[in-house]
Amino acid sequence: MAVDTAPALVDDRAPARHARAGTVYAVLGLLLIAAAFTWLGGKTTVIAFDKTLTDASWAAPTFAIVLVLGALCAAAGAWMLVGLPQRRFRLASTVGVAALVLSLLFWAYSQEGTVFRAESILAGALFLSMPYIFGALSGVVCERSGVINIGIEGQFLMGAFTGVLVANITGSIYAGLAGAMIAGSLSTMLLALLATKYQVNQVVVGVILNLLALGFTSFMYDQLKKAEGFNDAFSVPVITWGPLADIPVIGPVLFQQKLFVYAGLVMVAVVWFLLYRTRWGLRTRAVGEHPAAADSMGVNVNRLRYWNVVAAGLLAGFGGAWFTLGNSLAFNKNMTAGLGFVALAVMIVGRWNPLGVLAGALIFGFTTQIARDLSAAGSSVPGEFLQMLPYAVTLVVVAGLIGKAKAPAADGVPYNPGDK
Amino acid sequence: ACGDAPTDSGSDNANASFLACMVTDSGGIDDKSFNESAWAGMEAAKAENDDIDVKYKESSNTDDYDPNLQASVDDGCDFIVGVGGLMAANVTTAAQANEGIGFAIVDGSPSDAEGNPVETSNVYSIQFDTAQSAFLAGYVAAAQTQTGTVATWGGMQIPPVTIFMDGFAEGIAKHNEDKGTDVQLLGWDEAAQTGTFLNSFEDAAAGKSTSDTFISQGADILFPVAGPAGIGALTAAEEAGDAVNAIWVDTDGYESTEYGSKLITSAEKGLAQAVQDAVQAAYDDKAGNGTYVGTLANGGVALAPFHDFDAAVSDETKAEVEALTQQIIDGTLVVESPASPAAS
Amino acid sequence: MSDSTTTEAPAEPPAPVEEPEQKPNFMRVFGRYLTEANSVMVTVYSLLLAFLIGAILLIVSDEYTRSTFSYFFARPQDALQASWYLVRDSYLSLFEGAILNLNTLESYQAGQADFGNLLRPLSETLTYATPLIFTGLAVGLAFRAGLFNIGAQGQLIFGMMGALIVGFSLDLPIWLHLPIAIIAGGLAGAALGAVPGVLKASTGAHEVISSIMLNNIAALFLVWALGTSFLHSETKSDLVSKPVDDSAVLPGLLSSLNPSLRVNLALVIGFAAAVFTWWLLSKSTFGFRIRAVGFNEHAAATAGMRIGSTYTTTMAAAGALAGLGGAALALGVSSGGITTNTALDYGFSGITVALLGRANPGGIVASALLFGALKAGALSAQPDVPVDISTLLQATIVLFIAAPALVKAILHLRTPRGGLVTLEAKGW
Amino acid sequence: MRLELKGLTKKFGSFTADDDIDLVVEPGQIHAVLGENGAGKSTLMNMLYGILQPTSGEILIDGEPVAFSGPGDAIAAGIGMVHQHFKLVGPFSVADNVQLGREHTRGAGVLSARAARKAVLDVSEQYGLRLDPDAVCEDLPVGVQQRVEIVKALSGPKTELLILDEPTAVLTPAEITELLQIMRNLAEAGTSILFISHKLKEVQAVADHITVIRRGKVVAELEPTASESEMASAMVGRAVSLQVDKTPARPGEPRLEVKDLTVVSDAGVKVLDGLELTVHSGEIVGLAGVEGNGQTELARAILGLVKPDEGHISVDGADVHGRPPARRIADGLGYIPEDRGRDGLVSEFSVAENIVLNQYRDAPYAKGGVVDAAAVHKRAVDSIAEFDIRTQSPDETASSLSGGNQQKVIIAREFSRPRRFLVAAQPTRGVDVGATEFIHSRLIAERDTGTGVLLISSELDEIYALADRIAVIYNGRIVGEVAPDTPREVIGRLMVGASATPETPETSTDEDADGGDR
Ligand SMILES: Nc1ncnc2c1ncn2[C@@H]1O[C@H](COP(=O)(O)OP(=O)(O)OP(=O)(O)O)[C@@H](O)[C@H]1O
Ligand SMILES: Nc1ncnc2c1ncn2[C@@H]1O[C@H](COP(=O)(O)OP(=O)(O)OP(=O)(O)O)[C@@H](O)[C@H]1O
Ligand SMILES: [Mg+2]
Ligand SMILES: [Mg+2]
Repeated sequence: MAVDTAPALVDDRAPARHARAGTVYAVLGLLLIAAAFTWLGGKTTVIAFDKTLTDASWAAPTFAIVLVLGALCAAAGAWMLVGLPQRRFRLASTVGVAALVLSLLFWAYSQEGTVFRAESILAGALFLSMPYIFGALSGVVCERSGVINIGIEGQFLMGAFTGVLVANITGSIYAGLAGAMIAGSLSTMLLALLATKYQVNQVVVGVILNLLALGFTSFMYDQLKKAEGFNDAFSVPVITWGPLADIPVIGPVLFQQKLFVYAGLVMVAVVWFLLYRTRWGLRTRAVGEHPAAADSMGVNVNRLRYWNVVAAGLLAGFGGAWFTLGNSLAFNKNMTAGLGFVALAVMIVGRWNPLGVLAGALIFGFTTQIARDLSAAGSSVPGEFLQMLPYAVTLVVVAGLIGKAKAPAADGVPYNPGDK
Repeated sequence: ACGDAPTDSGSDNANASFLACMVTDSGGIDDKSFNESAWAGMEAAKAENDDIDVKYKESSNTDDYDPNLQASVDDGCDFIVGVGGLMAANVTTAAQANEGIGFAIVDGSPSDAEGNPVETSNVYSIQFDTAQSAFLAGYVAAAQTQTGTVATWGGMQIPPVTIFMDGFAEGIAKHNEDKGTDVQLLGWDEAAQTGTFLNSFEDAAAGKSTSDTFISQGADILFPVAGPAGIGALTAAEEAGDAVNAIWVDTDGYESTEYGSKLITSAEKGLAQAVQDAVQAAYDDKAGNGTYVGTLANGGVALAPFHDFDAAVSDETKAEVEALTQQIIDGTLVVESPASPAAS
Repeated sequence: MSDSTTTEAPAEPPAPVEEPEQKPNFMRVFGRYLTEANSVMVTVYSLLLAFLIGAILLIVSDEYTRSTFSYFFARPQDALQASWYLVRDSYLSLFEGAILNLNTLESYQAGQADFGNLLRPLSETLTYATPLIFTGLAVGLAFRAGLFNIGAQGQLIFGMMGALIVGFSLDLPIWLHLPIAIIAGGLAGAALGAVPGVLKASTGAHEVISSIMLNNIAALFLVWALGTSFLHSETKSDLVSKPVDDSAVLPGLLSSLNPSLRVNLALVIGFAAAVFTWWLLSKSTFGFRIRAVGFNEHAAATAGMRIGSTYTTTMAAAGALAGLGGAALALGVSSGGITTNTALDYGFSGITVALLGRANPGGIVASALLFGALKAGALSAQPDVPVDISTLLQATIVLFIAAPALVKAILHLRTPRGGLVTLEAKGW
Repeated sequence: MRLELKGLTKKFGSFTADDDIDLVVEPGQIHAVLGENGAGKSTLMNMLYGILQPTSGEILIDGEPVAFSGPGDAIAAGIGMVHQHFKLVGPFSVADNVQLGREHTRGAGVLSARAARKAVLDVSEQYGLRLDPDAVCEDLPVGVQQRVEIVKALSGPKTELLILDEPTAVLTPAEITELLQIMRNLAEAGTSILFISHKLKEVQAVADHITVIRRGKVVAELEPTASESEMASAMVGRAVSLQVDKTPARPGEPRLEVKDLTVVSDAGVKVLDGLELTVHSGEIVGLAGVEGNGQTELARAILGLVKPDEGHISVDGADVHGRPPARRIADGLGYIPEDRGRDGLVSEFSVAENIVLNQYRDAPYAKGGVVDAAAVHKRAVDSIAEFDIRTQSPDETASSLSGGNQQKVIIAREFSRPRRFLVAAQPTRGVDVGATEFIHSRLIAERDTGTGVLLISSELDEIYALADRIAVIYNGRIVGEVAPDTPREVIGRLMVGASATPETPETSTDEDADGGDR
């Protein structure tokens, strides 16, 4: 075994051409420039920091900015066309996409009467991305250990319902949060049991769990409606970090939010750390990638999967509480409105990685917030199209940037000891 | 089919001779909106009269209207109330097929499938000119705003919703005209008939974030016209502190929601009362093919009391509202909306 | 992911034996069959278990019955009697709403009701089953190619719009108008369905994400479209479309008996679609390719099959099926005009239907009929039976059927000779 | 450690994989277990290692009966195992794979990357198994992966019994020599070793005792002095001929021309790097090489499943650029994939459907888009007879066939249609002696009809038996083309990238251990 057989690596500094991507970016950039000349002459985009510097606002020349951004996008495309080092491709496409998105944003906010209230919008976007973060993190924990969790929607419903119920019974919002987590966890326990012990098709279980949760919460809602004091709204206080909250932009966005936002950001970091830096994470990833390998090293695959799925339910249940406690709302039938499925998509967009999940959730929260803001400001674009924005953007991001996302190899495959 | 089992709703009128039934629109019996109000009217009728029993069937969409109406006929109902203008043709058809039974249609009038008016002998029509109460609400909002900006948003762009928004917009315009103010209304452009809609009556979380957006754009009075999703506006107002308040629709929100302290007033629609009256009239065999249009004049629509805001609203404003009410009742002031009963 | 039964067909139920002396033997065999977790008995027991759970919920939710339990130990017969009547009446009224109304039967026998009235519950069951057949097939067909078509909802909405537009905008004789409108629905669904297939084939984008996004986009598009003057009803101000022309309305199958019998030609088209899908999957070369790709795309690619185009065409075909379901609504029960609510959750229920039907066209039709019956029964039994009971029943039935091992464990059934018939689990 | 098995039996349903096995491994003994494919060797080892639970029987360690509920127990008892099927988590680094299950932590379950890296380096230094602890396993050549497996097995807290299940299958001759030396060193230090291999020469060279298993039963206990043919007949139960008869090749015009072929993998590695190769009609060119040196990509590029980044492939004189696999197959390209389960068979399909898998659209199996079930059935019946496929019926699913018979299904698919050129990758992998004989003679017959054959095999013996010309592939390049009578060690050196003539004459004492038994 004297000689190593390492194959040749491609020199990642050698230029390579990317005809298709390059053409797309170049054409889009040129289109932006043309659009700027056609429609944007003399327009301005007003930007305000509406929470800290309440009196100031800046009028940015839309035409010039879109022109520059369009040129930047076109340049990224041109660079790809003439050839760029492999390791710079990501940079170029990120620049292209960022320029594109920013210029559209400037353009959208150049309409009459619209002001880009940076602080409200960003703070709102961060808050709106929370359910996706919790749902997708729950999905990450499940699927990293090899169990498909398509029932996030159901876990949301259980959490939303139980959170309010427990808060009402105990009078404590924190008890409500705990109750939501336990409810989410109880419903994933069924998934865990059926997936590991009875080896039922996990997608089927997920679909059933959604249906069960919908039926159960709606049914219980009707039952409890007959009595008073089971479904009153409770609210989570906003936590303000003293003077930090007065820093422009960062303050209102990061230091003046509800518990959910801090919990969400912390959980992203925590789950990331647990997955990639601890014994538990190593074993969890091994069990999701190659359970037989983990088994052969003495890891009890099905027990680990079981408890991981149960633990993931805590996260999804907490995310469910966002709908009620987080928004100071009472429970309502089917109030999660399909966002559990969006969380599933966010998980895939984030490539089963907590940091990716954060990015995906922020994209979704931000576009949702922008759509609502523009609609409220009386944009000329029909409201329905604005509401489509987050979905359309996700579609474009997935198709254009993410491409093939690879699930953990053993995701959804039940494990029997002795499998190869 | 039901044998000896006790029926739902703790019925004590089990041996009543008159059975009044209601078919809901989508949204269900507990939609905190017109289905729920109509059902409250049904129950009130039963409570008032020992000889009346009531029952309902929920529709999940328009396709359920016909089977639900038919099932109500089969159940031996003596009077069948269809809730929602979309059901008008279905109720009309059922009424024509069952001349022996009385029918009522809420927010609509007898019509054929194409929407053309139809003469019937047994369909009672219940409608409301809520633009009138919304007009007063708009006037009050314009008087009370501190920022000079108020906002409305709807669940969906349908007549029972936009009629409120139209009236609200006109009330603000009236205040601007009479008092020389320049109060801006966000979320609804009456002339263009475009505005902000959630496309949901259930998604209160979206309602809240939409309301937050309006608040960040300077609105300090919110007027959500979206059934339960409208609660989102109230929680948004609550979280925004003392500066932001709201006005409720359909019912007196001071009674029907947990957020009385945030509600300046409500643009009421006396649906429950109208339904109760209709059931009683049917019991008395007096409903027939009459039409009821709730207005400020007959008390079918009204501006709710100011409750906690009684002190905050100036006497001057109260007097002006009083006067405007009188003008509308007199017909000297006409609040027009493309969605008004007269126009539909 | 794909679904298939992992073991050979279960043993056929033994045929009744003529000779009397063999009877005890037959009884033993039959008894053994009953206590075995074969696929027939698992289905039967799943239904029974689900209805048992439903019964408990009914008892819990009924105030009066619940109250009788407070003095259960003093006078148990009250509670038992109340529970029995409650459960019996509830399930009876579900049955009457879905299959046969006994009151109507009495009136019919007494000559007071016509035959049509007797058929109404069945007609309702079939009416609600119709769109589910289409969406179930749409999900099931894609399953067989290893694709999870969570987008049947959007495809159905597009199909509805396609059929509607042709239905009101063209002026043609019925023999031409109706088929064209139906095809337009299928094509519109296919167009939307193809998108996730194309994206997966060209960029590797996961079909689950793209179809979830397209569902939402389609639903919002419908809201917008209904507001445009092109689609919006000319006579109604509510958010409802124009009605389709009479020449594009699917004729009722039984309306000659009684105009209130709503079941229409779409049901027949649904059955035809199921037969066609069965034929496609098991007889055609296209189906051969779909199944090969679904089971093992690597082997299929090595054998020269084009994976990308298989994804695209399968998703388009699945979209077409869901689109036909939309056409069935727009030209059938909702021919008076569609609203934002017309599609309900038929597309999502299609997933459950397809899973319950094990992605086999025959099974899909059967489970669509079961779900149709539950829906028709639940609608007619309300408010005595809470509507959500029906949702819970659906979920528990599918749960037990999907988990034979669970049923076997709960009831201590024997393992059948060929092993448990279970849905094979495969990953993304 | 002294290991004793008493009456160990394992049943899978009604199928008995191991039947009443008795076996003793003395401390410091290297105990070889021989047996045909499917004899039950791996099943036995899996029971020993706690992965499978015995149906009946006893395992005794140093005289004490033990019961393992999982591999964790076995590891704790001092057993380490190198599995026949790699148990490496692909995306993990070497260090992570080695520490999995016995992680190095800084307390509170937080991993210590440094300690893990150091542990790998320590073990690999101790045994001379060179490894980069940070390399990602799925990017490593199989030979190196095997090394990771061995390091894993040796890294247990106190490995006293080492199970090696076919550890040499993917190693180069030189690597094998080293491994055998390591085994001897370990044994001398007191470690007991259970060694499974199909290569009888290795067994002769290293084992202290040999147990032969056939159909799950112990059929013979042999000493290492036993001859190869003794061992082989004990395994198979009959005399075996290892010779293949063939006449000299009569090469004709070029059937495959590969010029300057370069393929870059997703990870940015040049898996093929300017490869040049020509195969003529009527000859078999054997492509020798350690697995993972580009053989897979070459085969897939010829079929059209991998798009070359540079270079040209011509089949039968025509550049196939842009032609989809279906077209190439229709034009007469035959293809036996190396990974039968993944690329060769749709295991849920019936035998009949698998036989027509790449012809299902052609007459007579389909007409107008409809599969003609009768024609498919007839073809299947004919092929089953011709190729002696042991199946209960053509409608049986392919998954229920044994490995050898599954391979015959693929052979039947490829050999029953007109062909100009054939790529046969590992055509007899996992196939027993009888079937191997059959497949080899079919390949020769194929050559004699004028087909060009590219035989890709990691078994040098197979290449020697069949090839008319041998090309050696290393790091995506052909590093030498030699005649079939070239000595083993020359090819062995080429296979690891060294020059054909040794610079420092190596002591080839273990020459007999370099080869296999076939
Ligand atoms: N999990 C299982 N279920 C059913 N049968 C199995 C299972 N594992 C192994 N077998 C069967 O048990 C028999 C013995 O398999 P085993 O893997 O022990 O063979 P082996 O001697 O190691 O063969 P090889 O030389 O090919 O590695 C085979 O017939 C195999 O098909
Ligand atoms: N998953 C399975 N289902 C049903 N039968 C199986 C399965 N796996 C193996 N068998 C049966 O077990 C027996 C042994 O299979 P195995 O693969 O070990 O054969 P083998 O002895 O290795 O033959 P070959 O040398 O041809 O590979 C065969 O008869 C096969 O049909
Ligand atoms: Mg083995
Ligand atoms: Mg074998």
